[in-house]
Amino acid sequence: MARFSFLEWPVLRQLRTSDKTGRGESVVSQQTRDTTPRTVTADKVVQSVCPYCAVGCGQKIFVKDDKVVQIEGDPDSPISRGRLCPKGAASEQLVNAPGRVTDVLYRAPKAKDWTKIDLPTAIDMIADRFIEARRNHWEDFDDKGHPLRRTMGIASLGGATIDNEENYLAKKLYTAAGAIQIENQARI
Amino acid sequence: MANADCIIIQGSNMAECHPVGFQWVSEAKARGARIIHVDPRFTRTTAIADKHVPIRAGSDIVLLGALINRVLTEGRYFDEYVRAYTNAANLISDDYVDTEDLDGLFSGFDPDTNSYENSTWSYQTDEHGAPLKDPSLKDPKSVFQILRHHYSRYTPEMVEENCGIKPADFDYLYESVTENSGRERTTCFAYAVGWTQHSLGAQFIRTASILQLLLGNMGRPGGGIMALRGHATIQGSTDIPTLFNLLPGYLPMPSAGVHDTFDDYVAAVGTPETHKGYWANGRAYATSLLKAWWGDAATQDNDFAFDYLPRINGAHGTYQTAVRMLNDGVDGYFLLGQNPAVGSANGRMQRMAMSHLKWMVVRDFSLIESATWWKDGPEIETGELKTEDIDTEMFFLPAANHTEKAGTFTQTQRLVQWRHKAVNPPGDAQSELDFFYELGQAVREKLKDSDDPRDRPLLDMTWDYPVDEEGEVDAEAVVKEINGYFIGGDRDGEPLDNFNQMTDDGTTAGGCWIYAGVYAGGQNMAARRKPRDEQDETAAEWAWAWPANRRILYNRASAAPDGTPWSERKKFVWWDDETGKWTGKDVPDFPIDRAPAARSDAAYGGPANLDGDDPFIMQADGKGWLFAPSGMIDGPIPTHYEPQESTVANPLYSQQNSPTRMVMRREDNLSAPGAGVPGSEVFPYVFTTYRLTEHHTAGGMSRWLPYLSELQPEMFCEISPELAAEVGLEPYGWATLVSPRAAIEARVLVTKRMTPLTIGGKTVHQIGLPYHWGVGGQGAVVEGDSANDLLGVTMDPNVYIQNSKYVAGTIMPGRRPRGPELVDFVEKYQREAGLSPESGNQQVTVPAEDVEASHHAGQGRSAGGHAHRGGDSAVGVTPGKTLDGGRDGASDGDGTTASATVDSADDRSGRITIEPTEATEPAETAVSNRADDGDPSDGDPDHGRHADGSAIAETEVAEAEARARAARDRQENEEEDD
Amino acid sequence: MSTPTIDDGTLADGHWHDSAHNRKGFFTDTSICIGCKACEVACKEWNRNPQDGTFELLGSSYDNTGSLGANTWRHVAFIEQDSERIEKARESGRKLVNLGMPTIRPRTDESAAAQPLDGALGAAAEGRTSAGLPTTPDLNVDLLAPGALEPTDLSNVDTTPPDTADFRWLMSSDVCKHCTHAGCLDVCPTGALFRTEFDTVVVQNDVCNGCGTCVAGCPFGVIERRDDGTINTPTDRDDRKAADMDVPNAGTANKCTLCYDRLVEGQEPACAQTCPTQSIKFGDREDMVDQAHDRVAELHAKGLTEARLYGANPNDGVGGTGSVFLLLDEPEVYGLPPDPRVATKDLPKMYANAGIAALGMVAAAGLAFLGSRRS
Amino acid sequence: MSTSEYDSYRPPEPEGGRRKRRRGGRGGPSGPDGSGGRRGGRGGNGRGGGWKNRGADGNREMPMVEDVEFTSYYGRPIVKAPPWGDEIGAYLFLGGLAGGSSLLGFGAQLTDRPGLRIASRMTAIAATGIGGAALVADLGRPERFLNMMRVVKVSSPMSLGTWILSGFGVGSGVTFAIELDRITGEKLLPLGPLRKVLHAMETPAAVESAFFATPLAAYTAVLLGATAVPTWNAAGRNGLPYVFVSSASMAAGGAAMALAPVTETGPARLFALTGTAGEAYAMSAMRKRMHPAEVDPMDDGEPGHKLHRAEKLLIAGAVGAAVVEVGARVFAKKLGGRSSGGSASASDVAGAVAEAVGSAGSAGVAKRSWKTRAVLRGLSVVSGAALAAASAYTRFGVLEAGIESTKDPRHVVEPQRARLEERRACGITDDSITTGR
Repeated sequence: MARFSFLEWPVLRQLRTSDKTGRGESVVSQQTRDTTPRTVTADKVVQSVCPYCAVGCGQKIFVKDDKVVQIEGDPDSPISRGRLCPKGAASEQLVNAPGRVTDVLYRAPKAKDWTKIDLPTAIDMIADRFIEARRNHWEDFDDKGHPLRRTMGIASLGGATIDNEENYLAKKLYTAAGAIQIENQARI
Repeated sequence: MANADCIIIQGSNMAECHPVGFQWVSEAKARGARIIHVDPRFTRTTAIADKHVPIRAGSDIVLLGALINRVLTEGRYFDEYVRAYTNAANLISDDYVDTEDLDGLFSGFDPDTNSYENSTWSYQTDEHGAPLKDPSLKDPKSVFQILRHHYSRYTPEMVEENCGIKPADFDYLYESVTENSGRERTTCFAYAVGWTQHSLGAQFIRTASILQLLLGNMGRPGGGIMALRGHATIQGSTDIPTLFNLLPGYLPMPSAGVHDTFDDYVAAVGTPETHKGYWANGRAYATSLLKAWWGDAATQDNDFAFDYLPRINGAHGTYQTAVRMLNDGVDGYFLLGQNPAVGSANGRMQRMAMSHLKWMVVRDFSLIESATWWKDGPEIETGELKTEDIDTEMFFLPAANHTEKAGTFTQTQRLVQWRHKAVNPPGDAQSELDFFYELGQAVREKLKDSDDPRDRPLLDMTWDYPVDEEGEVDAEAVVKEINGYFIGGDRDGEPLDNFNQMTDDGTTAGGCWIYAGVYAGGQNMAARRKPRDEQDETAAEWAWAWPANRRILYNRASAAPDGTPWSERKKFVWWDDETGKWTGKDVPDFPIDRAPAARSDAAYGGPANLDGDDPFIMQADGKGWLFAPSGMIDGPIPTHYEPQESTVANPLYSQQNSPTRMVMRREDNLSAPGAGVPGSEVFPYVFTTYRLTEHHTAGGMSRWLPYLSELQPEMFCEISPELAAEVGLEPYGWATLVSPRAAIEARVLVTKRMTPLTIGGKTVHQIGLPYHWGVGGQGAVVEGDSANDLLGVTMDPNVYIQNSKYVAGTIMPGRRPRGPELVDFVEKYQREAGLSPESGNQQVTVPAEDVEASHHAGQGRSAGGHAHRGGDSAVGVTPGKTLDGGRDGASDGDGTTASATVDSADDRSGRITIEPTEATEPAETAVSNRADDGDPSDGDPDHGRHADGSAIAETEVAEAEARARAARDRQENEEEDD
Repeated sequence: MSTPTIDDGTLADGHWHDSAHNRKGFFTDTSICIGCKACEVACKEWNRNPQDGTFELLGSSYDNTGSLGANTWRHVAFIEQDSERIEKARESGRKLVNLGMPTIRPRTDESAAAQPLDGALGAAAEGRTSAGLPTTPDLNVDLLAPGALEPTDLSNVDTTPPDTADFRWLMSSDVCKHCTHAGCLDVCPTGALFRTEFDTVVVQNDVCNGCGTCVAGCPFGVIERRDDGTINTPTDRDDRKAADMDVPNAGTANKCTLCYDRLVEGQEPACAQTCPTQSIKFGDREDMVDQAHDRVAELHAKGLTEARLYGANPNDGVGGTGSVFLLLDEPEVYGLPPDPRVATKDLPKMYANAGIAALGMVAAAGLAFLGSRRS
Repeated sequence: MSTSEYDSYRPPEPEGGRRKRRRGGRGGPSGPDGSGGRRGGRGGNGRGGGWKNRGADGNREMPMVEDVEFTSYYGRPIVKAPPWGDEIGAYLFLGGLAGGSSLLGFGAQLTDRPGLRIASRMTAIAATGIGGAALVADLGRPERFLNMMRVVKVSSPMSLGTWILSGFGVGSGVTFAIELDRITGEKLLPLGPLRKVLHAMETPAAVESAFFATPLAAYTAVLLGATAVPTWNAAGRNGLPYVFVSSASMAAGGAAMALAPVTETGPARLFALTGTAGEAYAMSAMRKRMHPAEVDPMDDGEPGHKLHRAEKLLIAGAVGAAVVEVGARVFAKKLGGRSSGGSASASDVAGAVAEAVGSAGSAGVAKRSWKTRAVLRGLSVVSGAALAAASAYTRFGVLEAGIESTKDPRHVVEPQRARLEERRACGITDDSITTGR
């Protein structure tokens, strides 16, 4: 009720319309009349897949101003028919989680807390350590002289919500680097 | 699944873990199917099942074995199916000796390595290598008779005694299963981690497969065994694995001393000489992978850079790696959306292991427990670790979530689905794709001037992915590489259409052969989104399924040997005489024009030699395996052993636990002594862990969300009223739970949903524990003690999945002690039970003469592998697990027998010799020492063999589900029409 | 009225005279609910409702949100029962059937007058006003119309219950009933609550001033004012704190809108869309009631006489509900009132009493002055 | 459900628990201390269990009702209490007081009792103002209180009440302004020529306010009655309006007794006495007609205390008022009566006001009557206050009893079950919300 217009005073509308008891259309506010769901006002809708379990339910991601405003089941999906479980239904909160951290954090040895660093620095530091760890624990042959050509200095544990492409690149890089202790949620 | 007439959900809490998948069960039920839930707990799945059969955790093989026994003795098996499509008639080696005759051991057991030499499990063959058969099924050496003998003591009485299942319930189950099998009807099994997370996990699934094959329920609509998996792309992450023993497409990682040359390697993967099925083209798949990775550096001359691949020589799984960390053998650790501090068994061991690292990278959305263990972990509280003493450098890199990157997930039915990117990642968040790309760039840049040959693989690697204007790697370019493309020729650079186009001469590249076709014609097939109501029931134009967009595997079995449908009701794929082709409601998973009567003379030779009635086309012999001559580490037929820490004596054999299970003898991984051994009474109850609908695994994606947290806010344990009365627990009060490893606290939920079972005249109380909570972490809405801390690490030897469904422990009212007192508290229990690293970890408990007999039987045939090998998962149906070695002469004879499985060849030698810290630390430090004392070898599992089966448990049969999809659409349409 | 299917008898109070929409409603079939709570989450997510409570176990099986309220507009109840209780439920359901409750086909015996209506068809047009207490209709409607049920008399059906379990776990997703005669709507003094063109009942949060009358007006305890001074879910444990969240529409009454904002665009309510097992069905209320009748008949035919409908009767105290439920036990087991009545039904009588009382007061005052007239 | 066999595992109620009292707490059982008692089990176990013990009345145990089978969802409330606190209790009281006072004021005007008139009108406007403010304060969004005027809804007693209160407020406000103007010697208010107009409005305004006065006193009963709150609804259907108007009479009479000179408050006393009689009768009649489960909250706990206190005060006040009335009549001479007091003038008014606050009396009063006057005046003040307090306790008691009645589902389920069974017994089987088909 931004501005009061006398003619729109619901008491008068009560008299005007058939809704004498004031329980129906006569009491509707302008805001109610303007009701539009955010699924309609979204800039775009993107088809996606739920990140939780392996059923692979289809999701529709509604985006407005480069922000995810709504995630709901994709009725087109033959797998899920638009349905989602509570976790899937909470995906929007996952995406816009208040507890989400978006800074790169670093904790030096013995330090008591995190410090913020920038991403390129972090990657550079990790690359240095990657190379060093790789060399430190390199193994050329086993005790019988069979070639190993590997490093034991690097291990990795990946989640099973990592994309195939990501797993592919990771495995490729690790393998090329000779790192073999690569594991996955699939075994946990 | 919606087509099933009876659904047995066992070892899975489907309604809770896969609510959306459960709609098909609901649908089947609505159509009149009978739903039976076999589970220790009455869960939300049980709530809408027709029947709950409470079972003691870990006794599933007894139950299933008893069903098999009764099916066989009462002749209720599907005779025609069994004869035609399984290896029931095959004759097994004369040297084979069953567990029935060796008190729990199969022939071929080597007490030195605690492993089997499996040559005695092989088929008898004629001089051409063709297997011998006895069509009458009477020969005592036939698989059929071996099976009968093996399960003859698995009786309803045994079931009552060991599983705690009442005879009436067993009868109900038996009648339900048998009445709903055959030509007209089908029964479906569904399982999840309730089976896999056992030291016998793979064998649980095998038992169900055998039953389903006997009942003729494999490859048919509404039949099969359905795996229910817990993560968005857990299927994908074994297809394109980040697993130590696999390369993409289930190609094995080469093993030192076994796959030293490319030829050795290819021979192990599969050749036309060893295979009828598609694995025969192994060389092309491997070559294409190497070409994809090393491009021009991979040439015919250098065996396509095969030597660039590192070699494995034992188990390098996460628990072995943790032990290595404790021994300071690992410098750096990447955690990609994983939270082992909460999610892995024996969480304390994981956290202590992290404290030994030099550096660690955690990529996640929020500061999970595994990122903050050094400041607020449980060990900080107990004083076992001090923040200022921890040298580990920590990197936390914010990850992009599923809406902030494009890419594919592969869901549980092998469907590869593309996700479009919706928004940009906030702040410094980036995708794994970008991270690894940039890390690779940085590493290559730093090494670019290196002339060290060790750096060649990194420098020669193809790593030139296009980036978009925001600097992000184009995921579609990666998909294209995974799919594969032509090199040279007139189609140079064009994507492959299918894996049949792969060559072994370097003219094709392809990162994962089974995914070939996902980018066919340059179209991102995974991104297809034709609405379900605009296409037929198979929904073939929704995304893309591997292999070759085939939605359903082995559907040839849905027709009788002569090609006609088994019945009108269960009609699915059949032979059309007029066109001379297979046809039906789905793409036939069979050579399209191979007539039912076609016969091939050759036992092998690739797909061209499949007989017209060999439906299981990825199996080496095209048959369903009732008896697995290869592929299983722990026996060709599932046998009941008690779980680690079981308080019940094995009623069948002297062999209490699986003799081949992988144990970790460590001070920080103590086990309860086991049934009958003094000290076992200290831990009288059974803990079994599970998930809740409202949370996701270790909680990283749920405990930070208020909407989910409020639904299940606190860690609790579920106990029966009887146990509550016995121990004096108050509903919704606190309880402390103690296992041989740790003590946690939880709220008490007293419920009749937990039923005490009577096992061997004694009451066994089971306690349910959800495992979603953790201590520490930053910003979590709810926290609580982690159930996984209670777990010990004992693993299935086939797949290295730990046993988390059966833990011995005790419970008492009240909260646990805090701080250092907690350590004392746990130690008090350990002392009381007299635990040592040996407790409960005795591998072999049968009389010496049986061991000798078994060992002897194996040695008798140590000269050769099985004639019949290759093959794939003994479990039955999934392509991809063909790694079983058994090549003639492949073994280098290092002490194990020649035909040992590929990776077991070196297991002991490779195990510790390369440990950097050889020295045994004296056990002088009281507390922190527990993590890393003892000989490093103690830490490693007793046999670090690598098995091919890593994916067995996780990549199980999915055909029924896919088929269900078809049916469900039909149903859907009908509903909409109403 | 443009919706000929809606009969006067079931016409909701405040029905729009020119609405082009049929009355919408839910049918919540609790017999197939798996208690996953997706509805709760999807509802909160869509409506941006704050999380409820203080993150503690409430001691009610897996139910930790307690009940419907200002923030929780879908609430899943969990009820654990033993065989004794199951038998009782089955028995009470059987009695209910034998009572010849509404929507049963005319029985051969006695009074057609006692014969109630098929809710699906709408009540007979026997002049019941929308506000008045429905009287026993003397109808003779054609109950064989589409949607009417086949088997009527259970005495002839074999209702031997199948495998009576010795235990069961009931789950049920509760929601606002969107009553035909809605107490909250009636008593709202501001017009914040209104009957929509879909014949649902919705609060306009820009109008509501939080007087709280509607809270008392609801016989189902659904609507609630969003602040922490009223009914705060859980207990008062010191170790539990509610998380900070934005609280939109604070201080105003809140309840399920049946996703009014989605309905206007022809979309399905969030809870119904997400429900994995279709325990929550959404559609024209008439269809929902039909489905409910079919379903309960189906269960009865299997011998599951514990099944019963809740809210499908246009003659009940609230004139039938927009959200119809299939329950497997007495309503109070689920926290539902067994015989709710819209309180405003008593208004005429109360106003009359108040009038008399007021006159009495005037008289008393007059007499008081007369009585103390100074001589 | 609520399988009570687990109840035996519940811990005992902790001593003096640390639980805060919550309005309408949706308390389920549980809590760290396991408090909350047993769930609503069978055999009336739900009674007194659960949240009930969470109330301020602590651990008081209720008698068991063995024959009633009663189930509930973990003893959780079925209906919700409105978020109404003491402000609303105060408003119920003040609304009645204002209405009654307005009537007295009008009567006093007509019968020329300036002291009574002024006191009543002042009381009325003060009560209206404070009551209105309380009403606004209790809103969730007080800034939107004007939205109450958006509609006129017959179905909403609150809506009608708003209009009644507004109408009442106008008349009351005008009469107040006139009185204020008089007290200030017609000087303070800068009215100018409007003063005449204002004073001409006195009678119309008084009539107007008197017209709305009794609805104002009565509608709150309907407001409470037209809810799903079991005790209120039952009360509303069984005579709560009578209780409330009686209570209003009592309050107004009592207030006037306390504020106006004894000589003028004869009508107030009679009014109050009628009120007490009315309330006592209506209340007991009402209770008799209600279902026991609906009455219980009025007997138990804090609301019960309040209502019992109200009863005691009512009796005491009534006796006091009667004594004063008798005394006033007996000692009419001594008191001087109004005949000597002359008509209303500003100074008299001032005297009356002074007397009202119990000062030792005003000039021109005979010395020998001083003692009598003081005693009667004192008694009048005390008993008037007692009556007003009785009224206030009644209002608070009824309000809180209602809120209390929402907390235990027993108060909802048992009466509803009873009436359902009753109807079924009468052969009415078609109006249940639960249907077998």
